[in-house]
Amino acid sequence: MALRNALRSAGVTALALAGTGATLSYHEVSLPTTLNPLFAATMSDYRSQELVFDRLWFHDAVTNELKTRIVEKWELAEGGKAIKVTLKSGLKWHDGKSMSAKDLCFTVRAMLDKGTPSPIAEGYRGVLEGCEVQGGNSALIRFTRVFHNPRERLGFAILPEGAFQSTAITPDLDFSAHPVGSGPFKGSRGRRGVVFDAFANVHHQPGIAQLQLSEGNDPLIQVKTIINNGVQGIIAVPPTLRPDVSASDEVALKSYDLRSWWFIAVNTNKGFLADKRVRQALNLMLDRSKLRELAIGVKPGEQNSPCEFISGPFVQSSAYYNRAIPVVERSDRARSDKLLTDAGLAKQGGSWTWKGQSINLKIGMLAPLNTEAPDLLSLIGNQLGEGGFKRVENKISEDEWNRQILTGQAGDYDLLVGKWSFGLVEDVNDQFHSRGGKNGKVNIFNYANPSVDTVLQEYDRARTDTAAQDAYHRLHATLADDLPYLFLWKLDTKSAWRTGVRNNIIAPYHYFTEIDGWRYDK
Amino acid sequence: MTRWWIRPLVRLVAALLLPVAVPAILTLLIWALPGDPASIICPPETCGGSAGLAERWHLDDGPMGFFRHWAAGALHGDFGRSWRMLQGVEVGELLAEAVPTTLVLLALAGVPVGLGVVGAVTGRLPAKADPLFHVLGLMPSIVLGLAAAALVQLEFGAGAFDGSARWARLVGGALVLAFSDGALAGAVTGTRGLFSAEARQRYVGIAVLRGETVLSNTLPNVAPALVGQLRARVLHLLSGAVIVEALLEINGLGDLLWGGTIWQDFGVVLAAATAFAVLSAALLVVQAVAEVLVALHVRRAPAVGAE
Amino acid sequence: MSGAGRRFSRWPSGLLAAAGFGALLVFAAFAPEFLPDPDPSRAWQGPGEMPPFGADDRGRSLWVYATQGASILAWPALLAGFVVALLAVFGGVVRATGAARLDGWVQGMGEVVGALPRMVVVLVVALIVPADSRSLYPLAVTWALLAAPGAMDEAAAVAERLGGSRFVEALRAHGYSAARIFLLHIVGYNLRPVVVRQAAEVSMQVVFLELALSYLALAGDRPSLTHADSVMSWAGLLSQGYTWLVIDMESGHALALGLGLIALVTGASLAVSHAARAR
Amino acid sequence: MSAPLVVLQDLTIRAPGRLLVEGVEVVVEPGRVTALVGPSGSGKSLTARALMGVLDVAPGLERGSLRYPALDPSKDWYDGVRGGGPRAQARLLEATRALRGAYLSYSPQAASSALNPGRTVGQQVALAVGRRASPPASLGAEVTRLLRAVGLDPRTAAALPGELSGGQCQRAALAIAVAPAPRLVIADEPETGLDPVLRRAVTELLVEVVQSHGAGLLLISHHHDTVSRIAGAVVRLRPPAGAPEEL
Repeated sequence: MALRNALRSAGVTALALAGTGATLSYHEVSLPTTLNPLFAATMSDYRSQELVFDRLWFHDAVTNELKTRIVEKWELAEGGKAIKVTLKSGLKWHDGKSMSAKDLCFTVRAMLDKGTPSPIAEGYRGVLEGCEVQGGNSALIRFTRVFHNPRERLGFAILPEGAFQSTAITPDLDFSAHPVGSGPFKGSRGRRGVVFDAFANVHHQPGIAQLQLSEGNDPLIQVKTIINNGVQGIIAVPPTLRPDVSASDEVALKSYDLRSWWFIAVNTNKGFLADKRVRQALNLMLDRSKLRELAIGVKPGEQNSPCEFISGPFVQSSAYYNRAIPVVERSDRARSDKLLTDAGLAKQGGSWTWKGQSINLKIGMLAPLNTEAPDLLSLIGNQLGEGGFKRVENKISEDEWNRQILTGQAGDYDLLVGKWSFGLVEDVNDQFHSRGGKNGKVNIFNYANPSVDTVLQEYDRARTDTAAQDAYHRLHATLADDLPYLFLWKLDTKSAWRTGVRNNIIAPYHYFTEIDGWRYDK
Repeated sequence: MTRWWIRPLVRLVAALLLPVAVPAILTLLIWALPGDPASIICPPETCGGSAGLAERWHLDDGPMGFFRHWAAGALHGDFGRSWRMLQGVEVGELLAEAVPTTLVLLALAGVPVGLGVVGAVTGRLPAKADPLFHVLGLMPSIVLGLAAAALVQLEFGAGAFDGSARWARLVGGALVLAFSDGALAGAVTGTRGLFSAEARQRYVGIAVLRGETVLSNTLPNVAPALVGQLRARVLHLLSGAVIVEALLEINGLGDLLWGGTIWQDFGVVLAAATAFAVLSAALLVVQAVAEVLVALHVRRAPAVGAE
Repeated sequence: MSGAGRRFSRWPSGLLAAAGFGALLVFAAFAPEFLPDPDPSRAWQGPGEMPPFGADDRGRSLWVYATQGASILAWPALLAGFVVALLAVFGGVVRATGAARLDGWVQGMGEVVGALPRMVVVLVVALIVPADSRSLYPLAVTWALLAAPGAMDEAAAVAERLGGSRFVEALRAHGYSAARIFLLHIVGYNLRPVVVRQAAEVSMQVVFLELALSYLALAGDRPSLTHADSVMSWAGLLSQGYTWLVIDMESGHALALGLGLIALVTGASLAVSHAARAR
Repeated sequence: MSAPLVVLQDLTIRAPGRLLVEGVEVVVEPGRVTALVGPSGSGKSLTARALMGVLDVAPGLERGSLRYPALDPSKDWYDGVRGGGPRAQARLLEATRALRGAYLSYSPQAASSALNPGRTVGQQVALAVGRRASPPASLGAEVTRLLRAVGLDPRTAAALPGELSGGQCQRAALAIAVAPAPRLVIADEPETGLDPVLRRAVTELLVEVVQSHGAGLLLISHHHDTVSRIAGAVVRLRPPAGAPEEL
């Protein structure tokens, strides 16, 4: 015991020493899987890549207005079906070469190249048609059609032509671990972490010499480490641990709105779940207040809680959210039982059966969600259990989630607990449009509903914000009734940074967009 | 004694077989899994259309073709690049770091085990100490490993992997390997058992009456069994390295294999598993050679006939 | 391990072994199918406030860990032990019958299988078991098969010391039936100690294997390789205890319970071996 | 008249609770055969071993003295060993190691189990030859000579004990015993396990070989015919417990 304490005190000093030097070290829940923007899959990927690359346009972290650091001037051309972009001069890549319009067009061509196996590029293939260099620093980017928000469609990171053999870019190139960008930091991925070294440029003067990213598993230990100044930042602090952080004077919680919302996707193609009434019954069976209280730690009636219930696929602060649709907070067992009985389910020996077969719900959850909402899977399982459903519970690794679930191969799962985070565009077409061609790319259970498809196409065709909002309001209403998802909540995300880290404005989603302004005095 | 060469021969054959069989079986497994190999190796969500990958990785030539290409590359030290675990990094590069690290780990773990063996052979290590080793050996590596990990974390912080932190992890891991799961206990008692059994043979007593020493008589006779035991011990350590390295975040082969497995990065798993197979094969060869040397030593006789 | 033990009676250690494995199976039998809801207000409560073992970081009784962990382990571990025992007996009997060719094959196979680092194979098996039908059984059996060559070797050596086929001939001369010779004299009287010890050791190793794999999965916040996520492994106790080691959370009792359960398994396995050796 | 090779006086060895031998006197003169006879359990082997400085019973040596006058008439090797227990006996074992297999050598009974199974006969003979003060010009030739002398085909040099018959082993053991050219050979029931014909041959060979090397021989035996035929002096042991003596 005494030895343990002696070691611990030694440990604290050791942890403290680890934080010194002209570097800022921070923990992510997991290390980025790649530093190549074309293959970003996790939030950690997006955050890391934001340090290394410049996106053509981005949203200001504070005002949310559309901004750019590398475009000198731009104008729409060909009746809005194209945009002429002139890059600033003197922009340098991390390898010292200078950035030109050729790089911009190379990036576009690479994304359009079918040999680039990138889902992100695939997304742009529906938007971009081509790019041609017009003089040294100007390029004409053509769209597939006229968009009401053309520049918002150009949020991709620029890649250096010189770093690639061809426009067919694959994830296994050395570039994924040791990229060449034009962003404020030169990044290099190691086995245990990523080191970002400041790179002064015409458009970037980072105020921090080096960033060190390492993986921090147990959130509790992460919190203790930052309090001991073992690291200066933690990207994600689970709600349950936020009080510990607030209690320290040397660490501050920093909110960053990921516009991420949680859901339970329902296998609408599977037997009894195909019946809308059963989905509605499940929706009524859940006691969301209890889930939130036990998994997130929000007391009933708590003011400005980090977790707001939602009734559709948007966060309440979004312009697309339909406030007319109420949220379901408490369970209503009587109504849900009636709906189930109407749908032809029968209770035998306390548990539901369908056509004489006993029902055994197979419930899965994206494993990392457990860090943010501990026990959520078993809590949901238990509530359905109390409601009379036998079940099996499985966590699903992020990798497996990407491989099986998002590709519509969820197989015999009945319910899947997951989370979506929006980037620049709050677009849910990929989630709810029936699969086919470019549509419904992440439609988990291959949900297909013609009226939903129609509304989604209306949104796509919308030329004004109000038209787009109107379409999504109707979508919200339809989904809240048809329930391919049981919508849970928006959970705001908080980071913790040492108070010595100043002016650390955090951008939604991409996080480090304003890193140039960050300062750190020890 | 007439066909003393059979056992070494079997070992050599096994040694040749292992490094080929292991990757071959793994390759078959890739095809045995549900879904197409390309999307197993890199999920469409991250790699998009898998047709390109299939071609790049020669997955479209079926298991045989894939294995041929892989093996040909491997022979020239080209194990391809990591698709998932450490995207873009050459697997050969990872091996180049992992293999020496694991060898150092084994060497460090070998010190206490080796001392134990020598102590048992020479009788320096009293049999009274065996129960102590046994109790220590009952500890599973996960428990000792956690203790070691805690010490490292307290001393150097969670994110420290270089310099003295690296060595602390290595030494900690080595001690865990050496003492947990009965590694040392087994080595000591096993060796002691071998020698005491041999020393009880009548010829040893007679040799003493001839003024010879016990060890000079017993050592050559138990050598084959001893080498066998030692090989088993090293293999035991090698296998244990997987857990210990993953637990203490040591950049060795075991950790590489663990990472490859949880990321389903078959390129990495193939390479790491093959590296393990090669190490194990090397042990077999060492044992075979030792057996041959002993056999030749035993057969040694002065050239006679000349007078 | 040797002579000393023989002087003792089989009964004390036999009872100890029975008690150990009995406890394991009882735990398994009492395991709730699912994790109960947490009660954060009771987090880290000690055994006094939440008997019998105290609470975890979420205010859940550690009793759940103990029982559910046992339900993951008990049967696969016993199965692994059984497989090894079976194969060891086979190895011994083959040597005793003096079937040279078969013996040769057995040894050859043993040479190859025995040369595979066990954890490597286990991980590869874990890799191919479909994620949603995870269980300890396939890993336990794999481990048993990999441990078998050693056990078979040892059993064969025992049979050899008996004099191999000559021993059988001798007993035949006494007019014993083949069944009696093999089942009673060879397996029952002579192979028993080795076979039982090997089986007990492998069962114990399977328990440790599960702990290690589950712990690593838990530490990386990944789905377990060995059990459904509606149950908790004993590894949960270790990872709870780990926070006590490094950041002084009040979870010492979790670690104590974890170590206690490990000690239980170890003790039971030792006791079994001893009982099998004792006269 | 040259000094005796070994003089053992009043040898008394105790095991827990009983005497093993008491007051045994043995003198071996050079060039002649001394027989040590007695019923089994009378301590013949024990005496022979004690005479080589090998005492391995506790409490062990109680009384007695051991001299090798031909080496050093004054030195009593048992000084400090009497009543000294295992430790003192271990010291004696070390002190006399150089003598064993050089000044005096030992030819065991049931040689087939007494030879190192992991060494060829040739190697074992060569090792013994290697203990001579002055090594021969050609080791190979000397091994051949010795094997021939005991009536073994020189090719048996390449054989392992396991590949020889009992008689061949006995001859090999004899070759090993005389190989160091010792002053005294102690032969422990060399006839054991041999058929009558072979038994005679071996003992005669023994005497012949030993005397041709000009060494003394202490023959341990319970075969009266052998003893009466070849022994010049006889030492009779009787069990201290007072068991009836043979003869």
